[in-house]
Amino acid sequence: SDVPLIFEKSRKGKEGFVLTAPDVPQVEISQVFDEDLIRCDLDLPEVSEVDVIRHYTKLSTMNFGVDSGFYPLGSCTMKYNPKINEEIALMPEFTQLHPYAPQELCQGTLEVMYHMQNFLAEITGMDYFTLQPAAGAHGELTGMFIIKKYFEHSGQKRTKIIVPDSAHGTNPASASQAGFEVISLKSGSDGLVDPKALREVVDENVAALMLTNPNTLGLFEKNIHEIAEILHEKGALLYYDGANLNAVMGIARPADMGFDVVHLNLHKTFSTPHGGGGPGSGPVGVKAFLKDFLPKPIVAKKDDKYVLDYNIPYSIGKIHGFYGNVGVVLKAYGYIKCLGASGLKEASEVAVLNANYLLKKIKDMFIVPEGNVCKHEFVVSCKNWKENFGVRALDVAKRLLDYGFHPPTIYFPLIVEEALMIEPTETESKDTLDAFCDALQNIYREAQENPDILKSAPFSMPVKRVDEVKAARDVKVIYKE
Amino acid sequence: SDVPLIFEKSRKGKEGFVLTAPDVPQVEISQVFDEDLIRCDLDLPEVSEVDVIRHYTKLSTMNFGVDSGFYPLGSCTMKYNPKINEEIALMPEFTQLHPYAPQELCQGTLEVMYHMQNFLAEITGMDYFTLQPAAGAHGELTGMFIIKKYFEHSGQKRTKIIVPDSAHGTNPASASQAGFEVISLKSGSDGLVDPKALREVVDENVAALMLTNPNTLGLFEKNIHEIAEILHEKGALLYYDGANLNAVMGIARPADMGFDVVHLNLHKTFSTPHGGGGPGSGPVGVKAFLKDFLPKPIVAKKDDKYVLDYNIPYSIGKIHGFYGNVGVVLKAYGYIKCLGASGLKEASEVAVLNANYLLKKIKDMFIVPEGNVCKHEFVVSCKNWKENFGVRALDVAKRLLDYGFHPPTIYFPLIVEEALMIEPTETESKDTLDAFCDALQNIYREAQENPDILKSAPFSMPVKRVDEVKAARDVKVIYKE
Amino acid sequence: MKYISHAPYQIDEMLKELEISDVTALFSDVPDKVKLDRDLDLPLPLNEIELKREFAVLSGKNKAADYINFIGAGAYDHYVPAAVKALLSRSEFYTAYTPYQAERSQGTLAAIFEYQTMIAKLTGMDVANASVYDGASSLAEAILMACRIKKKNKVVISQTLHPEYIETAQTYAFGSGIKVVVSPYNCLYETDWDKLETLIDGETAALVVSVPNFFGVIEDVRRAQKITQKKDIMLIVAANPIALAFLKPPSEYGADIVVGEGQPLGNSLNFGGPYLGFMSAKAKYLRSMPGRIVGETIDKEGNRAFVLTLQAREQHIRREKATSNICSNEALNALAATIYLAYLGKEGLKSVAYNCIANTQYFINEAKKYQGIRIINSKVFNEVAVEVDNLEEKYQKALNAKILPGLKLDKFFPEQAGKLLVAFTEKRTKHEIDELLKILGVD
Amino acid sequence: MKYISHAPYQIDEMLKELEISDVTALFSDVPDKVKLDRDLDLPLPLNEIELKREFAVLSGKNKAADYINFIGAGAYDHYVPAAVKALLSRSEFYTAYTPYQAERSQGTLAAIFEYQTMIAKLTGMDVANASVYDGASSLAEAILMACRIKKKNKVVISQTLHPEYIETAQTYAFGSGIKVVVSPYNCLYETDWDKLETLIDGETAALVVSVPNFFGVIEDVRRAQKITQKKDIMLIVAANPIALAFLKPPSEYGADIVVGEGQPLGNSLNFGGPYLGFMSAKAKYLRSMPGRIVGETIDKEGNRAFVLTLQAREQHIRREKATSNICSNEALNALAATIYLAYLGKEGLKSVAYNCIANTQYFINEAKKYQGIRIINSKVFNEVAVEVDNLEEKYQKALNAKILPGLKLDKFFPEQAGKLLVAFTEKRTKHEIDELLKILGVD
Repeated sequence: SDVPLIFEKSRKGKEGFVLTAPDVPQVEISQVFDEDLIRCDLDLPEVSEVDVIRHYTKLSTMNFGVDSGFYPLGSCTMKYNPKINEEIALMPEFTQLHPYAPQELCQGTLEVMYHMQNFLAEITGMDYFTLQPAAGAHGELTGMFIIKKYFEHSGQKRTKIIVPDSAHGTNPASASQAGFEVISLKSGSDGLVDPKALREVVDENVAALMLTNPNTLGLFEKNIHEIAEILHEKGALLYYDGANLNAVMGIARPADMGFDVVHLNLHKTFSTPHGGGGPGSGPVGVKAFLKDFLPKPIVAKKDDKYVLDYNIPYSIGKIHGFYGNVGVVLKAYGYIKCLGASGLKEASEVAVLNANYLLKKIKDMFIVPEGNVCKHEFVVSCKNWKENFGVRALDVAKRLLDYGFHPPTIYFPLIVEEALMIEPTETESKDTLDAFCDALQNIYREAQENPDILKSAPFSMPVKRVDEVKAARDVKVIYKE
Repeated sequence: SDVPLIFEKSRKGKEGFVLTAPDVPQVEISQVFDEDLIRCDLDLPEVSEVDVIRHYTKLSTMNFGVDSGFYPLGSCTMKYNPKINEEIALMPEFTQLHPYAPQELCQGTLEVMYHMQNFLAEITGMDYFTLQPAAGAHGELTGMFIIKKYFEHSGQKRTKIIVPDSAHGTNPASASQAGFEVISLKSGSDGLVDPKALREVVDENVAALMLTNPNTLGLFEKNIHEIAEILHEKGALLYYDGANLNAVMGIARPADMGFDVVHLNLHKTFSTPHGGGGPGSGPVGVKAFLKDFLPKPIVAKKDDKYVLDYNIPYSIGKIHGFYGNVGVVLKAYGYIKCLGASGLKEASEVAVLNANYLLKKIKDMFIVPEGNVCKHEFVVSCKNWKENFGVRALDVAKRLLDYGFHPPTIYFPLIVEEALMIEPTETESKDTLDAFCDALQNIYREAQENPDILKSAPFSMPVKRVDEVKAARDVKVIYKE
Repeated sequence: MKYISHAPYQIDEMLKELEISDVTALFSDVPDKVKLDRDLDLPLPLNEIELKREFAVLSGKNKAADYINFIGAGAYDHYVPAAVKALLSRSEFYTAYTPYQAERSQGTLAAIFEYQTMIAKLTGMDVANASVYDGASSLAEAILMACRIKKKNKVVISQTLHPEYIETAQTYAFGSGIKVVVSPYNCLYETDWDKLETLIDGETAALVVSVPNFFGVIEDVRRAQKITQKKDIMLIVAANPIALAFLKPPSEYGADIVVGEGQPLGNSLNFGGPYLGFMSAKAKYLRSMPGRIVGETIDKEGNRAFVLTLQAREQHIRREKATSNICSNEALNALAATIYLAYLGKEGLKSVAYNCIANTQYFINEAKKYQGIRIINSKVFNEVAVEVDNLEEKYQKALNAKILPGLKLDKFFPEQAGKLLVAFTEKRTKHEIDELLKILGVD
Repeated sequence: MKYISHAPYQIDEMLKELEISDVTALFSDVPDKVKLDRDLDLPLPLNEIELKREFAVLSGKNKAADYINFIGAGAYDHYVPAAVKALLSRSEFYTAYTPYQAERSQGTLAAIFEYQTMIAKLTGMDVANASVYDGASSLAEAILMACRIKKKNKVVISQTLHPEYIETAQTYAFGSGIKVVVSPYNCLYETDWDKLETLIDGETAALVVSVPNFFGVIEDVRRAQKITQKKDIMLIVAANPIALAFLKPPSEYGADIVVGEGQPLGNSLNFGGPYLGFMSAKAKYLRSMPGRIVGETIDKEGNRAFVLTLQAREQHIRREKATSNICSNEALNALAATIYLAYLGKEGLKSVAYNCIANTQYFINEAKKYQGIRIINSKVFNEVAVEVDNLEEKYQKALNAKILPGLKLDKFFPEQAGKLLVAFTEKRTKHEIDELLKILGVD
């Protein structure tokens, strides 16, 4: 049946949350605003509290989160979100704090922010951090602005950013949005950046190379030192996309690999929930020579007090109102405090163990483009499924839904045909991994015996397979009666 | 598939919430306890936090609450539970309060309790209230103890309690548990207590009549004044089972009807959620002459301070540790404060309107034993369904599940064959009532055309129809591997 | 606020359907004589914002909630993990009624089945019920149950039980005509077993003891076992479920029924409730138990499913002949206990109990260094009675330092004036205990 | 705490399956050169109890959270209803990722579709996106969008916009090589329209104004309409969504793009984030919008369903040619706004706005009675600038009374020293406003 919408529950005159008149004298709206500026009609739903509760409770049951089950969405690090971090972030002393309240009355939150800047610096090896970016892509953009400003300040005109063809789409988009020209770098046959190919494109016009390490194939860029040298020799910088930091916490640090700017995704590596599409948080760290270009303010400590420091000489300015997604930072802070150095390292180790175990168990069913080891995630290709059974990665994904799992990322990275990108994360148990293998094996059998099952899947979801083409063709983005 | 159990997810050595050693010196357990008293093995699940979260989240999806949909469980007053009341009851200043903390440091909670005693007194017309009983049946028991003690104190030996045959099973059970002999009173042909029949059984051995008004058929005992006179003339008391107070708030008060003792169900009338079987709260109110028999303590006000008053000369003692389900009382307090006198009256009026509307719309499908008007709930009989289509009230109930509704109470009251007892409550919308009618009409059609659908129902639930007989025969009440 | 879900025009439609012009027509069967001829005298309705504002004021008056808490005495300031609270907030659980319709209530039913199992395992017993109101009433119900089973009218109960449990048992017993004989404690806060034995006679159904007892002491419960065996009476044990992480399950010393307060298992203090009473017993007594019981069965397709069972014991079937009048129990609190026990599991529960013990022993050992305080019996779990010089003055001093130093024992035992019952959960720190010691120990 | 879900023996099994003895073997591809040869220097791990204890201390340092709050300036202390918070805690919502798999994400998708609809209705525009990061970045994105559409490189923005919005826009513009020209405000805190008009030239893509403006003033936006029509440039309006309950939707005075901060709609203050930026536009600009967009479609059986659509605009498809790099947005905050708008609905939103207006006008009217304070422009919604004699001293006096009296305007405008921007939400009471007046008004 149709997915319900609140508008259809609206009944003229019904009331939910309506305030009574205040205890101050009544006013006439027409005496406050110009008649010409007053609205005639407000078309919003008219429903009761119980209507609202039931409608959105119902919608929630048509959704799937990490708490619902395994969510191996590659590159998204859908690890379990500890409940204690939700609890602390919802303490009224944090949620009720106005961003412009006097700083001396906001010392709790400022202290957390200050420590977080330092924790992230220690974890990545970078020197300074800003917590202002609200998401990973926002962090990338911030990083690009910093790089741009840095070169502008130093009188260099560098117009190009190199991005490997295996990179997230946000990388080229961020570079482009910062006004750079994007040079795509073809990956080597081993799925890694080929230093030779890189050397050929790096010149004095190149501002930076954007790289994630391990890369989107789940492979560690083992030539990272050489890569850094190639760039730095030409005066270019190395940018770290932190999407995959979950593989190397406490094991290898971007700064030590030679990166100059990094962004992290607190909603991936540091376990803050993603909220169905946000809020995220994408702090950016830089080496010391870039400190003066950070967005303002950052949190500093002066005479035992935590203060917002706006004194950043060549700051790119602001990239967000106020100070970014502080509520998300609180949760990540809780996470880091509970894990500590040993816990973070163990998280990365087990994330890598889980990925390798899963790869080993399922690889015979797929084409595995890049060998048999990986870091925290890996990519397999369903090309053989397509050729042999006529089913696509999309069909495998949809059928996995019927088995109670969220599917992996599909069709990414673009360099792998019919890709399934699988990231189990460290919080999943062997039992879950084994059950996922069993499901894939069943689906593999179904693909051989009755591929139509896959093509018609899913069967057990709140809706059957949706028509994406129609959505883009007969565009309807708001409700009309 | 099998309903999952946490025990099956246990893996030896897995850990969830395990504390590290404290910051005080270590101790040897064997040096604290006698060796002979020390436990060898503790057999509890070994699971991780994510296992726990997913398991119980999954179990929750196999449940149905008021927030999930219409829940017209007769006699249970499953009205919507406003979220604000959950929020206030969970404020740490209330949840973290120790019951033996010095009273002057617990004035917030004591103030709420004091006001609640008075609010309930005003709503029922009674003179004094105790909040100690933890549930409706517990309130009944408390009321019976009070009545017993009262007569004992006044030197009267009254051994019998009269209970109409339409009463809740808790009534006779409570009377019996308090050591009374239970006299069942047959209802008149109009479903009401027949004053003549009553007069015949009331004598000097009768301690009280237990009555709910409106009664379990949803009918107002219109002879209530005469009934009270009959009892009082013989020195007996009248006990009010508050299960159905939702019909008459602000309209008619038990005290004014002649009742001497009442219990209320905060989890019914005053909108506190029932928690899948509790906690409830069953405050008991009495007329002034019974005040000295209340359980102790009650909350009193002395010199602007709220105090626990243990000075109740002939108190029955305690019927619960501490002061009862205070957390539930907080929620009911919030409810009463938000509704006020006008809101409570409107709640009762709309509850009665909803019941009558629903009765009118569906009565043609059923046998309606007691006419066409009701108060907040009504009873219909599926006897005609049984005779004509071979389906029972149970089958109708199970089939309603497939239509997304919680079924009404079935097979109660006992005096109506194949009873469906329907209580819509005031918080349900006309749209919901109409949808429920439509579902019943569909089911009625199905009963005619294909009764097996009903007998095999439900189809869309997490489990198919369960075998209750097997459960009672092959008793298995704990999990064994 | 009001929570009516009709639009005004829909109410008109409904009235029209009923062929009446006003809802008051539906109350014509209420005699004028009993009709209320005025509005209820209640405060004016508040909206949510106003209610929150009122509760902000009220909460500020509950100052004790912010104090460092050393009071136990039957309600313990254990830590409630965030995961427990998060799961309890699932509305499918908390807004449901008793699981009468099994097919739509497998969540509650499976959880209660798990609860029964965990309580049985923790206490070592064969079976458990779905919970009763609280610790005090579970003890009262157990006494009625024992008297039913033994067809006798008397129980002997050690005075070392929680005084409010004894009071509650006496109230219930008064109803049922049962005699509750209380056997006094000795100077070590232990049961005087020899004296107790003399109180048992041919009318006695059961002996009631507790582990640990109200004074925190772990008594030599093997004496209880010997007595009950010798006298052929039942043994009822009231136990602290956290203590059972290290203490022998009562089954191993002959308990027939085990009861107790489940609050320590994942339930907040809540000024005394809602809590939950647990109850487990030997298998042969299953059908004599009060309260709901969930049983395993299969559905139509043979899959495992759960259902309320043995309802023939209950009031809605057997009415005045039921084993108890209990109907609502404390399902949500039992769910909290279930999730708590699952989440902590074997090692977690032991770790919590260990932290309690270590903190308590630290206090006991450090107390020796102070002249002003004396420990009477240190064979305790998480709570100990201590004699304090100038108690009143120090009690006030502790309050001034935002510390609740414990329960003054004279609240229940006038003869114990000057003594304080001090409890230590895993939430207390060395620093907090040191502060307490300084206040109590130094004159 | 750690959140690993294996039993130790299972890790051994996995290592065995991988034919390695130790997990470090899986890191052999990490060159020694970049391997960290020490432990990270982080505080020792805490358990939940310890973390809570730390946060109890930290929360105590956020004293401002308990103060009576008259600060607005882009973040408003509106009431967040309990129902909104309860629904947001549904883990199916908050622990999900972006709804890539439509069949398993209809909850998020349907809610965002509702959100888009409500934002479109509130602003009067044809279409809306699924949210961007916040008000400031939504304005910045709108400027880039307008320049894309107009293929021009300059925008003119009134200085009456929130200074941090302007700063953010300038940063974004710096990246894209766009010129942001700021047109000054006048002594009434209004846009100097004549001056502004002179700043528009052939390179200008759009004019940016806000309603109400940063100083709380409702400007005569019809002037903006006239100018943009005359100059054939686009009109971008930044609006306060609560104010729109009574104010004409920007569509009615010719807005092409409407943006704003969605925080007032059911989102807590959170020290500045997470908030959400909303963005709506004329239908013809739909394909130029940044961010996610949810569209209606049907499933295989013809039933209505929802899906992320128009992804061809987005970075994961178009890479460097995308309309924006945005990926994560603020879905959960948008859900809060959706639930808030549904729950309040037409009458509820108006009632909140009305309470804000009435409180503000009360302050303005009462202020006249005091010598020490002067209102500069009272044509405002819920916020007003006020000149206060001896501001510094009174500001401190207010803090001492646990009142946050407003934002000192010299934070952003040095020339405005001595002025205070004071905001009034529906949460404020007459009593609180009277207190504020007494402190500010009396020397």
